[in-house]
Amino acid sequence: MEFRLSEETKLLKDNAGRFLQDRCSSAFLRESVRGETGFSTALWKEMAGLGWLGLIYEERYGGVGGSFFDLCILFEEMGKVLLPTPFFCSAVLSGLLIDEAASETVKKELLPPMIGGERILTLALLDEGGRCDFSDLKMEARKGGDGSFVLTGKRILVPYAHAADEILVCAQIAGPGQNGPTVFRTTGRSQGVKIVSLDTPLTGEKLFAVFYEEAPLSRDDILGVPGRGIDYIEKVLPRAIICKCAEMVGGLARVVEMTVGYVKERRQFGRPLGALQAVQHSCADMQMHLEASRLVTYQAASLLSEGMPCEKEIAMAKAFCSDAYKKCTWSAHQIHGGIGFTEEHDLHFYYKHAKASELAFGDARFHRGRVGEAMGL
Amino acid sequence: MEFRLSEETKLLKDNAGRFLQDRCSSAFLRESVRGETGFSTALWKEMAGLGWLGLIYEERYGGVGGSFFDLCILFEEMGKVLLPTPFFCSAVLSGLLIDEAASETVKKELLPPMIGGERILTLALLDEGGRCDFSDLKMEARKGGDGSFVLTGKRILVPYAHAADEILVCAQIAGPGQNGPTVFRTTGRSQGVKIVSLDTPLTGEKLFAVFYEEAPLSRDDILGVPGRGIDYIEKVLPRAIICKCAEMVGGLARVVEMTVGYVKERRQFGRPLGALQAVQHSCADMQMHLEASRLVTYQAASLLSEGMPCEKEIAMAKAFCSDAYKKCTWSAHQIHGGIGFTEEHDLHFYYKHAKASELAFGDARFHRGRVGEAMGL
Amino acid sequence: MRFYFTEQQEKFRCQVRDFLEEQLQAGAFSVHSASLVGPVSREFSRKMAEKGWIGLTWPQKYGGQGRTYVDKMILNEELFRVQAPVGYHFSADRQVGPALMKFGSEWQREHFLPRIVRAEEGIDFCLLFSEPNAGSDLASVATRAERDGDSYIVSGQKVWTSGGHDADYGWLLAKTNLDPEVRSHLSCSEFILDMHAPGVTVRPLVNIAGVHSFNEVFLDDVRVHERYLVGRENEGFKQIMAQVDYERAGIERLMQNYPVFSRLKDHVLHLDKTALDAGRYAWIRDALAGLEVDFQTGRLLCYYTAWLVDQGGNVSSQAALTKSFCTQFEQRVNDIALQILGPVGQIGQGGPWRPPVFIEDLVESYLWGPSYTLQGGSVEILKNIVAQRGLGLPRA
Amino acid sequence: MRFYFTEQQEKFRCQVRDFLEEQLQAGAFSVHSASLVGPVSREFSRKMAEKGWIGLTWPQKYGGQGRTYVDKMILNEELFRVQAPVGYHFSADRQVGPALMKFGSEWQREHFLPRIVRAEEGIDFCLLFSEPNAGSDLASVATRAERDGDSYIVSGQKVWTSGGHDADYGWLLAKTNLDPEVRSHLSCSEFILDMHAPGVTVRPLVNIAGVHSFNEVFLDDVRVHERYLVGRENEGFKQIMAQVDYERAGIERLMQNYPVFSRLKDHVLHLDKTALDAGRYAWIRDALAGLEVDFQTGRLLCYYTAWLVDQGGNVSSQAALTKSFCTQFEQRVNDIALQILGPVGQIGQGGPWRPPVFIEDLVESYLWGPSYTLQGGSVEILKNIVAQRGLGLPRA
Repeated sequence: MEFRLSEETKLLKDNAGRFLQDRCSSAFLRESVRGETGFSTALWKEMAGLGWLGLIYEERYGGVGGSFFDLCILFEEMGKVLLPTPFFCSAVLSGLLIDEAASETVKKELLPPMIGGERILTLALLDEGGRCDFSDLKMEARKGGDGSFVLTGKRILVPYAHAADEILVCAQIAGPGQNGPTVFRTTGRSQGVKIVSLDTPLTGEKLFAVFYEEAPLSRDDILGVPGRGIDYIEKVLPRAIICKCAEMVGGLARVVEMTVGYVKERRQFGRPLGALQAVQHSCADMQMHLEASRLVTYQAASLLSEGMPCEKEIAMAKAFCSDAYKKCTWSAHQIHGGIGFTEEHDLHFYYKHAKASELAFGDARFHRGRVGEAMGL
Repeated sequence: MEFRLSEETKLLKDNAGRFLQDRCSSAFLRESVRGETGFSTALWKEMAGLGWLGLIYEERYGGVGGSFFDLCILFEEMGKVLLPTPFFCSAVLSGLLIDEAASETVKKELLPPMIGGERILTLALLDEGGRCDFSDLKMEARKGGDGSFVLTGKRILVPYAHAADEILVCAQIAGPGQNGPTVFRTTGRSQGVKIVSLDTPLTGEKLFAVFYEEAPLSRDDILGVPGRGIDYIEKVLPRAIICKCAEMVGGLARVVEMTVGYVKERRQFGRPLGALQAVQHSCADMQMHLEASRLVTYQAASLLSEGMPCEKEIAMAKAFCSDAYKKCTWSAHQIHGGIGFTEEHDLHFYYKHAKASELAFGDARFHRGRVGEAMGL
Repeated sequence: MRFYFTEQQEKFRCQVRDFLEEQLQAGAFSVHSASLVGPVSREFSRKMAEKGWIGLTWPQKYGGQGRTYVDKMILNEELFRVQAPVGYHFSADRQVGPALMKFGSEWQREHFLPRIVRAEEGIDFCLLFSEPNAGSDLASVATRAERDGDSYIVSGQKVWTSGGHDADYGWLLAKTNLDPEVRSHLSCSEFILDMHAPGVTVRPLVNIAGVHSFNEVFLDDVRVHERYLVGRENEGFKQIMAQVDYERAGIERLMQNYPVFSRLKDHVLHLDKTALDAGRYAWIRDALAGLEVDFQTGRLLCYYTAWLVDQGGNVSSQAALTKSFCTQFEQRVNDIALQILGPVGQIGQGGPWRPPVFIEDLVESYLWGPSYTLQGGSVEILKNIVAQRGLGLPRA
Repeated sequence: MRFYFTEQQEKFRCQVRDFLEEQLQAGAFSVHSASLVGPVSREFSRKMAEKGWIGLTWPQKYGGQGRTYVDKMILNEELFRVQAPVGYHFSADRQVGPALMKFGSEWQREHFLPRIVRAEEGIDFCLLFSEPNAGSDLASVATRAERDGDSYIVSGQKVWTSGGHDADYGWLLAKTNLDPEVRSHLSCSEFILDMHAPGVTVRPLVNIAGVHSFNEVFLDDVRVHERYLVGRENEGFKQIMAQVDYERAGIERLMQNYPVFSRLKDHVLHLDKTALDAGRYAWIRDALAGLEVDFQTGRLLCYYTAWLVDQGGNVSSQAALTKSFCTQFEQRVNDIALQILGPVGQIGQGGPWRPPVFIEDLVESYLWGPSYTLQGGSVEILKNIVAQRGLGLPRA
C-alpha cells in the first residue's frame, strides 16, 4: 500500500489544477456552454496543445504515453471546475475503442487528429430506452450488395454528436451469414442520419439523439473485426467508468470546499454558520464521503492502470461515488440555503452533475449487482 | 376524519396506563421474567379480572364486547412497560382463531376459561426455518383408522408453549381423500410432543420449539372445518399484526419519553445534553417517527375495528412501525451513551423489543411488498 | 377515531374534483409538477372565488364560509393533485387572511378580506420576510421602518420573495425600534406594503431550474401609512410565529410533485415486467411502495394537523413536524423516479424529441429538489421547533 | 500509488494466518464475534510475544520491531478476522506503549515497555478515563490526585472501564490542579495506577448483551508514587488527545463483527436460490453487496490512516473520520444479517436447540450494536473532531 502520488503525477495534477482554475472561471464556463458547439474551441485547442487528449496514447500516434492513473487525476481536476468538453467522448470512449479495435492503419488515421484536437469523435451507446443492452442492440446493419450495409436504429444521449467528425456505433450485422455485433464509423452529415438536440438540464455536455434510417455504410466503415464489437466496448467501459468516477470525485471535492468555505464566512444567529453542530456534522459527513470516494476510485484507477484484475473494485467505486456525490450535493444545498438555489451560484452545476453521473454507466444499485457477481452471489 | 379518542376509550387507556405503571415497575418485570412461567401469574389473574383478556369477545363467552380498536389501545399501554405475558398468544392469536373457526360448543368450552385467565392457549405458526409458508406447511396430520390422525412436524418460536394448556397448530391432512390444511388442538404433555426452550435474547416473551413426532390426535381435536385452516389463520393475522404495531407504538412512545427526560436532566459540556443541536434534531426525528407510527397504526386499527377493507393500511402500519421503532431505539442508545448500554438501565428492553417486533409477522420490506400488491404492482 | 371522511366531506371533494376536471377540459391550465405553488391566474382564482373556496375557513362576516380546516385540506389536496394555478390568491388565503383576522385592525379586515375572498384585482400578496442576512434567522432583519408623521419610511432589502414580481402587496417584516440595545424580538413590526409604491424595486432571481419564481426586493424610502401597520408596533415577531404555522400546516409541502409521483406509479404499472430483470422489478416495487407508505403517512399527518387547528390548539410544533416529514418525501420522490427511469429520465420537455418512456416535469422537479427542505423554514429550523416547543428542550 | 501489498507484507500476512490457523486447530480459542476486543488469554499473548508481534511498531531498544503501522494493520486485520483473544495485551500495545514512548519517563519506559512486549505477567492495562459525569466530555473529569510528599492520593470514580476486572494497571486521568478557576484542559494529569493497590474497588457492570465486560472503578485514597505520573503535571489533556488517535486509527472498529459478516456471506452463498422468491434474493444480494462495498471502503480508510501514521503526520481528524465510517458499518451489518435470516436469526447459542439456518453470535452481536458508535468517542464527538480539527470549523 502506497498512498502517495508519484512526483510526475503530482506535477501533472498541480499544473492541470492551476491551468483549469486560471482559465475556467465560472463566467467562462457559462459562456462556453452557450455557444454553438457547447464548449470553448479555443480552450479545447489549448488542452490538446498541453497533450491532455493524448495523455494515455502511444507516442507514435502523437500521444504522451502516460498512465491511465494520470488520466484519472486529470479527470478529477476537470471535475472540480466541471469543464464541458468532448474530452470524455472523444479521447476516452472513442479513442480507447479505436485503440482496442482498429487496425494500425486506421489508428494512424484517427488517433493523431483526435489527439491533436482537430478531429472530434463520439460514441453512441444507448438505445431509445436509455439502455445499453448487449443482448439486444436495437441497431441493425443489414448487408447490401458488394460489402455494403444499411444501418437502422436509434441512439440517444450521444455527447456532442453535432460537433463530432465521426460517430462510432455498435450494430448487429444482419443478412446472409450474419456477422454479429460490430463497430461502425458513421458521420452525422451522411445520408439517412439525423441528429436531434436533446433537452438535458442536468448535463453540461451537450447530448443528442442520433437516428439512423437506412443509412448506407461500406465495409471500410467497420472498425476492427466484425462480430467483436461488444468485446471491444467491454474493454473500454471499465476505464470510462473510472474516468467518470474521478470526475465525480473532483466535483465532490469542490462541493466540500465551497461548503466549508461558505460556513466559515456566513454568519447566522450571531455566529458563523459553521459553529452550529448540525452544520459541522453535515460537513464532517461530506468530508468522509469525499475521502472514501477518492480512495475507492484511486484504487480502481491504480489497479486498472497496472493491468491488474479489478472488476469488483471498479463496481465498488461507481457504486460508492454515485451515492456519495449525490448525497453531498443535497447536504451542500441544505447548508447553502436560498443562495445556493439561484442560477447565479455555481452549486447547482454540481447538483446536476452528481445526478447525471449517477445515471451514467449504471447507478449504485446496478454496480452493487456487479459487486454481488464478483462475490459469487 | 376524527382524531379524538372516544370517552370510553380514553377511560380504558388512562386506567390501563395507570394500572400498568403502578404494577409493572422495571424491577417487577425483571422479577417476573425470571420465574418458571416467564410471567407473573398474579398479575395475569388481575388482568383477567379487569376483563382485558375478554375485551373483544362477546359477553356470552364472558367477554366485554369491546372494540378491536380498544384492544389496540390496551396493547399500546402494555407496550409502554413491555409487560411479558401470554396475552398476545392466548387472547389474540388463539382466541381470535377459536372465535373464527370453532363451533359454538367449542367456543363455549374454550373461550370462557381463556378469558378468565385460567386456561392459556398458544398458536404454533412458524416452521423450522422460521417461515410461515401456507403453500408448504411442513406439518402433516396423516390419517389413521377411525378418524384418528398422526401429527408430524416442527414448529419454532412458539410463545409460552410450556405454560400453554393447548397449542393450536395448522397441519396438512394427508391420507385417503385428503382434507387439506386444518387447525388442530394439541397439548405439550401428549405423547409424541416435545417442547424445547429456545434462547431468544431479544424477546421478553418466552419462546419454544414444539416438535411433533407421530403425535396421535383424534377427530375431536380438529378446530373448525377441515381444509379451512389457512382461511381462519388469514382472518386472524391482520388483527394480530395491528396489535403488534400498537405494542410497538407504546414501546416507541416510552423510548421517546425516556430519551427526552434524560437529555433534559443530563448535563455535558456545562449545559443540558438537550441543548445540543444534534441531540435536539435526533429527538425531533424520534417524535416525528412516533407520531407517524401512531397515526398509521390507529388508522389500520380503526378501519379493522369497523370492519372496513384495509389490507394496504395494515401493511403500511407494519412497514412504517418496523423501521421507525428500530431506528429510534438506535438513536436513543446513541443519546444515552454508556448508561443505556448497561443491563441495569431499561432502554435495552426496547432495543430488543424493536428488533424482535420487526422480525415478527414480516419486516418492513415484506409489508412494502403487500403495499405494492395493493397498489396493483 | 374515524379514519374516513364524512359523506359531506366526500361530497365536497367531488365538487372540487368536478370543477377541476371541467377546468382541465376547458384548457384553463395543465397538470404540471415542480413549481412551488401553482402559477398565477386571476381568472382561475376568480372562478374559485365564485365557488366560495377562497377564505373557506374564514368567518362569514368577512365573506368566508366558516368551514373547517379539514375541509380546506380536502380542497387543497384536490388542487395540488392537479397543480391548479392558485398562485394569485394562495398567500393571501393561507397567511394574510388569518393574520389579519388575528392581528389586523377592523379597517384592514374590511379593506382586504372581502377583496381577497372575491379574488378581486390587485390583491396578490407576497411575503417580505427574508433578507440577505436573515434567512432562517429572522432575528437579523435589518430593514428599517422609521416613523414620519402618520407614516413610516421603509428602507432595506428583501430576498427569496416568491411571486414578488406579480404581487400587488407585500407582507413586510421591518424594524421599528432602532435602538441597537433592543432585541429583534421586541423591535420588529408587520406592515402591508403596496408593491407599486414609489421606491419599491423588484429584481428577478432565476432559480436552478432556470425559472424566475423568486426575487430580490429593494425598498428605498418607501412611504407606508400607519394604517398599514398590522397589529402592534414592535410585536411583529410574536405575531409572525403564529402565522407561519399556517404556512407549515398545509398539504402543499407533500404534493408539489404529486403529478410526478402519480405518473411514476402509472409508468410502473404499465411496465412490461417480462422484459425486466426480476430483481430490478422487485426493487422498483419496493421503492415505489416505500414512497406510497411515506406519502400516505404524510397525508395522515397533514389531516391530523388540520384537525388540530380546528380544535383551536397551538399547532406550531405539530405543523413543523408535519412539514419536516413531508418535505423529505418531496425530495425522495424525484430521486427515486429518476433511478427508476434511468438515463432517459433526464430528458426534459424543452427539446424537439422525447423518449417513449417519459415522465413530464421529472427533471425539472428534481431541479426544484433543494428548495423543498428550505422554503418556509429549513428542516433544521423545523426540528429545532419540534425539539424546543414540542418536547420542551432548552434553547441551544 | 499502489493498492496492493508488497511481497514482504503478503508474507507477513501469511505468517500471521498460519500462526492463527495453528492456534485454532490446537483449540487455543474459537472464532466468536460480538465482544469489543477479544477475550483475555495471557497464554495467547505470550505466544504472540514470542513471534515479536507485540510492540511491532516500537523501537528495538524497547524490545519492539520498529516496523510500520501498515504492518501492524495487517497483523490486526488477521487477528480480528478470527477474533483472536488479544485482550491481555491489547490496550498496552495499542495505547499505553505509544503514550509512554511519547511522554513517559525513561524509568517508565524501561519498567513497562519490555514487559509489555514480552507479555509478562501483570501488564494487563485498562483505561481509566470516563466518569459518570464525564463520558464524551472528558473536561468534566472530577477524580482528584492530590500531592502528598513524593506521592499522589487519588480519589474518585471511573466508569465504562473495559476489562477493569482483569487489569493489573489502569491508565488514569485525574485532576492535579484543584483550583476551580483553572480549566480542566490545564489541570489534569495522567498516571499509571496499580489496580491491586489498596483503595481500588472494581464493580462489574453487565451490559445489554448480558456480558460483564466493563466496570465501575472506585478510587478511595489510592496512593500513587510520583514516578507513575506520566508526562508533565497538568498536561494530561494535551497528551491524551494525541493518544486517542491510536485508539481510533485501528481496524478493530471495522472488524468486531467480521465472523458474523463472513458467516453471513457464506450463508447466502449456500442459499437454495430456487426456493427463494426472486425479488427477495435480489434484495439480499444488493444488501450484501452494499455491506461489502462499505467494508472494503472502510478497510481502505484504515490502511490509509495507518500509512499516514507511518508518514509521521497528525492523524487526529483522519482517525476520527475512519472510525466514524467504520463503526456505522458495524451497526448495519448485524441489522441486515438479521433481516436476511428472518425470525430464526434471533435464536441464540444458549438454548438446547439451534435452527438449521443459524449464524453463531448473530443475536449477541446485535446486542452489542449500540456500543460500536459510542466506545472510544461517540460518532458525534468524532464528527466534531473532523469538522473542527480537519476542516477548521470554529468550536461551537
